[in-house]
Amino acid sequence: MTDACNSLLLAGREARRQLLAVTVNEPIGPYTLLRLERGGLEPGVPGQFFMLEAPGRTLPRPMSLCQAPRGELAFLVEPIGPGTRALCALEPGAEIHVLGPLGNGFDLDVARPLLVAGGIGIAPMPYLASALGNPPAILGFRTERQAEVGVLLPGAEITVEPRLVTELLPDDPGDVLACGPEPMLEAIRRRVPHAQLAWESRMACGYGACFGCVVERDGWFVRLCIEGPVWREAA
Amino acid sequence: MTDACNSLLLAGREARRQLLAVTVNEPIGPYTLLRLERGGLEPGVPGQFFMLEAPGRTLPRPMSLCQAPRGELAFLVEPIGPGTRALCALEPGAEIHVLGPLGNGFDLDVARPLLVAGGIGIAPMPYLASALGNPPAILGFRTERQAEVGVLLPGAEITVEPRLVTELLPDDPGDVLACGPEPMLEAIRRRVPHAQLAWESRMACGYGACFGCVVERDGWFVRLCIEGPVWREAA
Amino acid sequence: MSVPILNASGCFDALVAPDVARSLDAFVTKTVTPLPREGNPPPRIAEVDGGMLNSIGLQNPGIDVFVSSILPRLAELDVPIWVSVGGFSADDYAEMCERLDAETRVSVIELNLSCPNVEEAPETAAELVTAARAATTKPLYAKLSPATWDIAENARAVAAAGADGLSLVNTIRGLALDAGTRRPKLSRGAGGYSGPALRPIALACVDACARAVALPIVGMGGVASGGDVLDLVSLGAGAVGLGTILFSDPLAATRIRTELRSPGAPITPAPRHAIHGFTPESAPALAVSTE
Amino acid sequence: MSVPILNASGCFDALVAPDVARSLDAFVTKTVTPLPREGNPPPRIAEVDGGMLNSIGLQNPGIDVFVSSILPRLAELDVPIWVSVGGFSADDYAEMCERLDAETRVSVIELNLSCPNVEEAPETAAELVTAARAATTKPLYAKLSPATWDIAENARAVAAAGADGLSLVNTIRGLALDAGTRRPKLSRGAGGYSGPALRPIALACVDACARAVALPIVGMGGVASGGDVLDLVSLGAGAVGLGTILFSDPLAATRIRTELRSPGAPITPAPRHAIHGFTPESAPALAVSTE
Ligand SMILES: Cc1cc2nc3c(=O)[nH]c(=O)nc-3n(C[C@H](O)[C@H](O)[C@H](O)COP(=O)(O)OP(=O)(O)OC[C@H]3O[C@@H](n4cnc5c(N)ncnc54)[C@H](O)[C@@H]3O)c2cc1C
Ligand SMILES: Cc1cc2nc3c(=O)[nH]c(=O)nc-3n(C[C@H](O)[C@H](O)[C@H](O)COP(=O)(O)OP(=O)(O)OC[C@H]3O[C@@H](n4cnc5c(N)ncnc54)[C@H](O)[C@@H]3O)c2cc1C
Ligand SMILES: Cc1cc2nc3c(=O)[nH]c(=O)nc-3n(C[C@H](O)[C@H](O)[C@H](O)COP(=O)(O)O)c2cc1C
Ligand SMILES: Cc1cc2nc3c(=O)[nH]c(=O)nc-3n(C[C@H](O)[C@H](O)[C@H](O)COP(=O)(O)O)c2cc1C
Ligand code: FES
Ligand code: FES
Repeated sequence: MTDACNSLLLAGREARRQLLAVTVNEPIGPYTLLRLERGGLEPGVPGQFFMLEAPGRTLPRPMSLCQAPRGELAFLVEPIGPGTRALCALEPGAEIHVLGPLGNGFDLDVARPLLVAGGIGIAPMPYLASALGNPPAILGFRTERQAEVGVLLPGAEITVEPRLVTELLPDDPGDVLACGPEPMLEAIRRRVPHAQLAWESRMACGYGACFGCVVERDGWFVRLCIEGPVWREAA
Repeated sequence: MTDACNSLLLAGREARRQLLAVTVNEPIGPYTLLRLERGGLEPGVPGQFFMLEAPGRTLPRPMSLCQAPRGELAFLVEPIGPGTRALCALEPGAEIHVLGPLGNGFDLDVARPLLVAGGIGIAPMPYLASALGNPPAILGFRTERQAEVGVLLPGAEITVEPRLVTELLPDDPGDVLACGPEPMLEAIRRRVPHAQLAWESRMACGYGACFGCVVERDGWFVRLCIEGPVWREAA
Repeated sequence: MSVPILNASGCFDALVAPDVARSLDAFVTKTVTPLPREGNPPPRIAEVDGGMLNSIGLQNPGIDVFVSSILPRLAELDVPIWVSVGGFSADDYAEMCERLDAETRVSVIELNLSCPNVEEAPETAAELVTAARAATTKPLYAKLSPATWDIAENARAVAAAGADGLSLVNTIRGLALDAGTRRPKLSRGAGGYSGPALRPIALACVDACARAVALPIVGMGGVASGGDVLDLVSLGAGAVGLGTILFSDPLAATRIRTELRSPGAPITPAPRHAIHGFTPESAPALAVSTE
Repeated sequence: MSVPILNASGCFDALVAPDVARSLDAFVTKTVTPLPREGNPPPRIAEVDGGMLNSIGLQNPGIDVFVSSILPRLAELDVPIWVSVGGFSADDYAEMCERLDAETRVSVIELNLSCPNVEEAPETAAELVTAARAATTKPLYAKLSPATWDIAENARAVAAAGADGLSLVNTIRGLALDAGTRRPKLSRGAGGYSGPALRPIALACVDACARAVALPIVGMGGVASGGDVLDLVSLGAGAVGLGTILFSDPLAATRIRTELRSPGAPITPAPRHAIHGFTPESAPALAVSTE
């Protein structure tokens, strides 16, 4: 029955949960592109995320959809701890439970989109770019090796530290859609108040059950998993 | 340093501990013959046992040496729970920590040896048989499939339940050396008071540290791992 | 075998996942307190081997908002509602029970006497139960902490004070450090330890309490499979609560029911007391032994 | 970094493994009681996910045999000897401490106030410490149970009663059933839960006690690696005890020392108090931060 595709209403949207098989799991720079059979799941809106079972761990791990090849769901994973390492170690044929899509994605109704990402923040960009007709993009990385993942976003402008992505922002950046480390998002928010930013926090459930993922908004702790992860700061 | 071969005195005998690689892990009937590189370990006396690291488990598992091929140590494992299943699932090349040899083996100074084993109790017999010049042996199993493991002891007389090994014991059985389930050992003890019997109990450490493996002897609980596992009941 | 399957308080929000709520035999709310609480600052959760730590800090809108705007929406789900209440004095518990006593939509009140993430009330658990008992005629389930030398003693005390049932167990205090910085992973330092690692502790508590008192018991702590349910039931639990497992498997209740229907080894459950709101039929202890 | 590494009481027998004993900075005996105890019938141990349960039941030859025939042989090992004592009344503790007070070969007495496998003494932990304190001038380490709502309170109580140090923590009660029969895996039903799963609980206890009292602390509970030692030390432990890990790796102390020598992230240890018998030099808290 867990192998069946189960549909459930989460925070007013339909999500599905199914045991999906790994098709390919290929390294790209320090990251791994984990491709899974799509099964009955919908790819959802760019910026939405999925909860991926991390073999051997108690909790699943939130991952933004990176690409939606026909019949597959692809995630870009950075191995920084036990859960992501377990995901990067998956062999083709291995099966994991996946729940999603979850949360609020990017608002695609934008006139002059500019994608901005830092480090693993590039994860949602390839899917977002395809939805927006490959708009201009700026990617920042800490190392040359990380920058190799730029191949997932052809034509993107790439910078490696010390130079920061924010230094590459044009004077009139247009509609910025960004994902990356908090300091980067904060900097962008200051420069581009109406930017759409995809935030992160530690999540246990991803669907509003645990109150673990909260971030402060207007003096109250709100659940990033159902009220985010994408926010247009100054709407 | 854990990869080095460490020698330590345990209960008055030398044992060694080393990380050993699996060479072959082949099914025989419902059992698995787990062959490991011998490294710097000594095979010890037949009836002695080793503590094998069971991947993913907190405690190692006690296993009697089954065979001592040149440069290897071979164990016959029956998958009955998480630890033994983990051992049976080991792939060639995988490495596990092994400590031994431990405990008291069989006394090989016997005039007319007769080996008697039930079920997985056959484990120590091949090594014992080679040490004694392949004496007569009687093996009992619960199923035909289990009986397939008889190939490890060519020439042995094999019986499958309902007929029990004890029914095959000759009137003058000579020097019985036996290993098997408790009821079988009890039955043999009644028939052959001076038999050498290899007992089992749950063990956490295998070298006298935990007092978990005790069995009652003369009104006191003694540690089977260092006072056994082999006893000549009526010495 | 069928045994009532509830969620564990604070591990599930029925309003965001109505389908999941309907898969439960009853919904237990996150603990409600007299006043609104914003809870602890993040990070509030950290995974550890075999489980997780949390220090949510009882974030909730307070009893007024709960009764006025949350309870009505919960009622629409048509699932029995258990309200978990927590406070910082006997008066708090009394006040909230009084408020809820009037609410026909509330079938059971669970008294959270054991949250490791908030300061403890000055009174003993028994005194809190006494205060609550005086304020309501609704079934009162006392939720106890495993962090005690002799939980049977606590069980006898709350039973004597008028508790109608027990919810066992809450989390136990745990702490984990970041391997890089050696600083606590949670903003509050320690938090509540839950998940599979808690299971042996929960089983020991349920066993001890089932022997000590004749109250129905909702067993919880690391429940993840039908086998875990059989463990609790065979020790005397009349229902189970799903907590951490719901984070990785929102449909765990349905899966577990399927696992329980599949014929397994017959077991003899300890004499059980039906959970309030469930007839012995709907929680057929006997079915366990006959299967 | 070097921090004294001891074994945890009951997890190692120095007489059967002298090489291992010499790899420890001190040897802690299995708990000795006034009279011989045969312990509990087998099965006494069961592995569970993330740890193990034990109900050995303090099998030991009693204080007379210990002093007359075991202590002399332990002394030959030339490793500092900590004797763990347990009893069933304040008089028991007093009597044994008096016996050991005369033994120059005993460097520290550890008071086991918290074995989950035997009935508890009628007196409080503090009363037992008071009785022991009056009977000896040797350093007294109080070994506390994590099964308490507020361990800091217990720490303050035993400190006030004259304890010189704390050993944290003992096992916590746990139970596991056989999946086939749903009967307990241990003859006694419940047992003491130890191993990795206990680690977050132990860290929370060490943290709470280190903040509450100015006593040296021997930290234990699931320690298996150099990282685990750094966790305990950074929370205020002055030494660590190895328990369950010794069952799978008798040479763990040596391995862990190697791991601690390998340069890792520098950490700032909490202000520590040197463990009795070890100069601050031999337990260089500072080395931790400077490495
Ligand atoms: C909505 C969302 C989408 C995400 N998408 C991706 C993605 O596409 N690809 C990807 O590689 N990662 C993504 N992440 C981050 C990823 O979920 C975490 O890296 C992962 O959960 C870490 O688990 P772990 O066990 O490997 O490491 P852990 O041991 O859990 O963490 C390792 C270190 O990272 C920190 N950390 C853990 N989780 C987070 C987090 N969520 N935010 C900030 N710091 C954290 C921890 O504090 C710790 O210091 C996303 C997170 C969120 C919330
Ligand atoms: C000295 C010695 C030598 C052994 N040699 C071998 C061998 O060569 N090959 C082999 O396959 N097995 C051998 N065993 C038994 C083996 O160690 C156990 O089967 C194993 O530890 C079980 O671990 P597990 O996690 O797979 O199962 P568990 O979950 O630990 O146990 C599964 C079931 O078996 C029971 N059980 C577990 N251990 C024992 C035991 N030691 N005695 C009796 N019942 C037990 C448990 O109570 C449980 O019901 C030996 C045991 C000893 C003490
Ligand atoms: C994130 C989280 C929040 C919790 N909040 C509460 C709460 O508000 N009230 C309460 O009584 N228990 C709370 N608990 C404890 C659970 O109800 C349950 O007792 C405990 O988690 C053990 O069950 P488990 O191991 O299945 O999670 C919480 C547990 C978790 C993990
Ligand atoms: C088999 C076994 C026997 C134990 N016997 C004792 C004992 O006699 N006295 C005592 O104070 N603690 C005893 N303990 C508890 C340990 O000393 C230690 O406090 C506990 O196991 C936690 O450490 P660990 O997780 O590293 O094992 C015992 C533990 C085990 C596993
Ligand atoms: S991750 Fe659980 S509420 Fe957001
Ligand atoms: S197995 Fe530990 S003493 Fe025998």
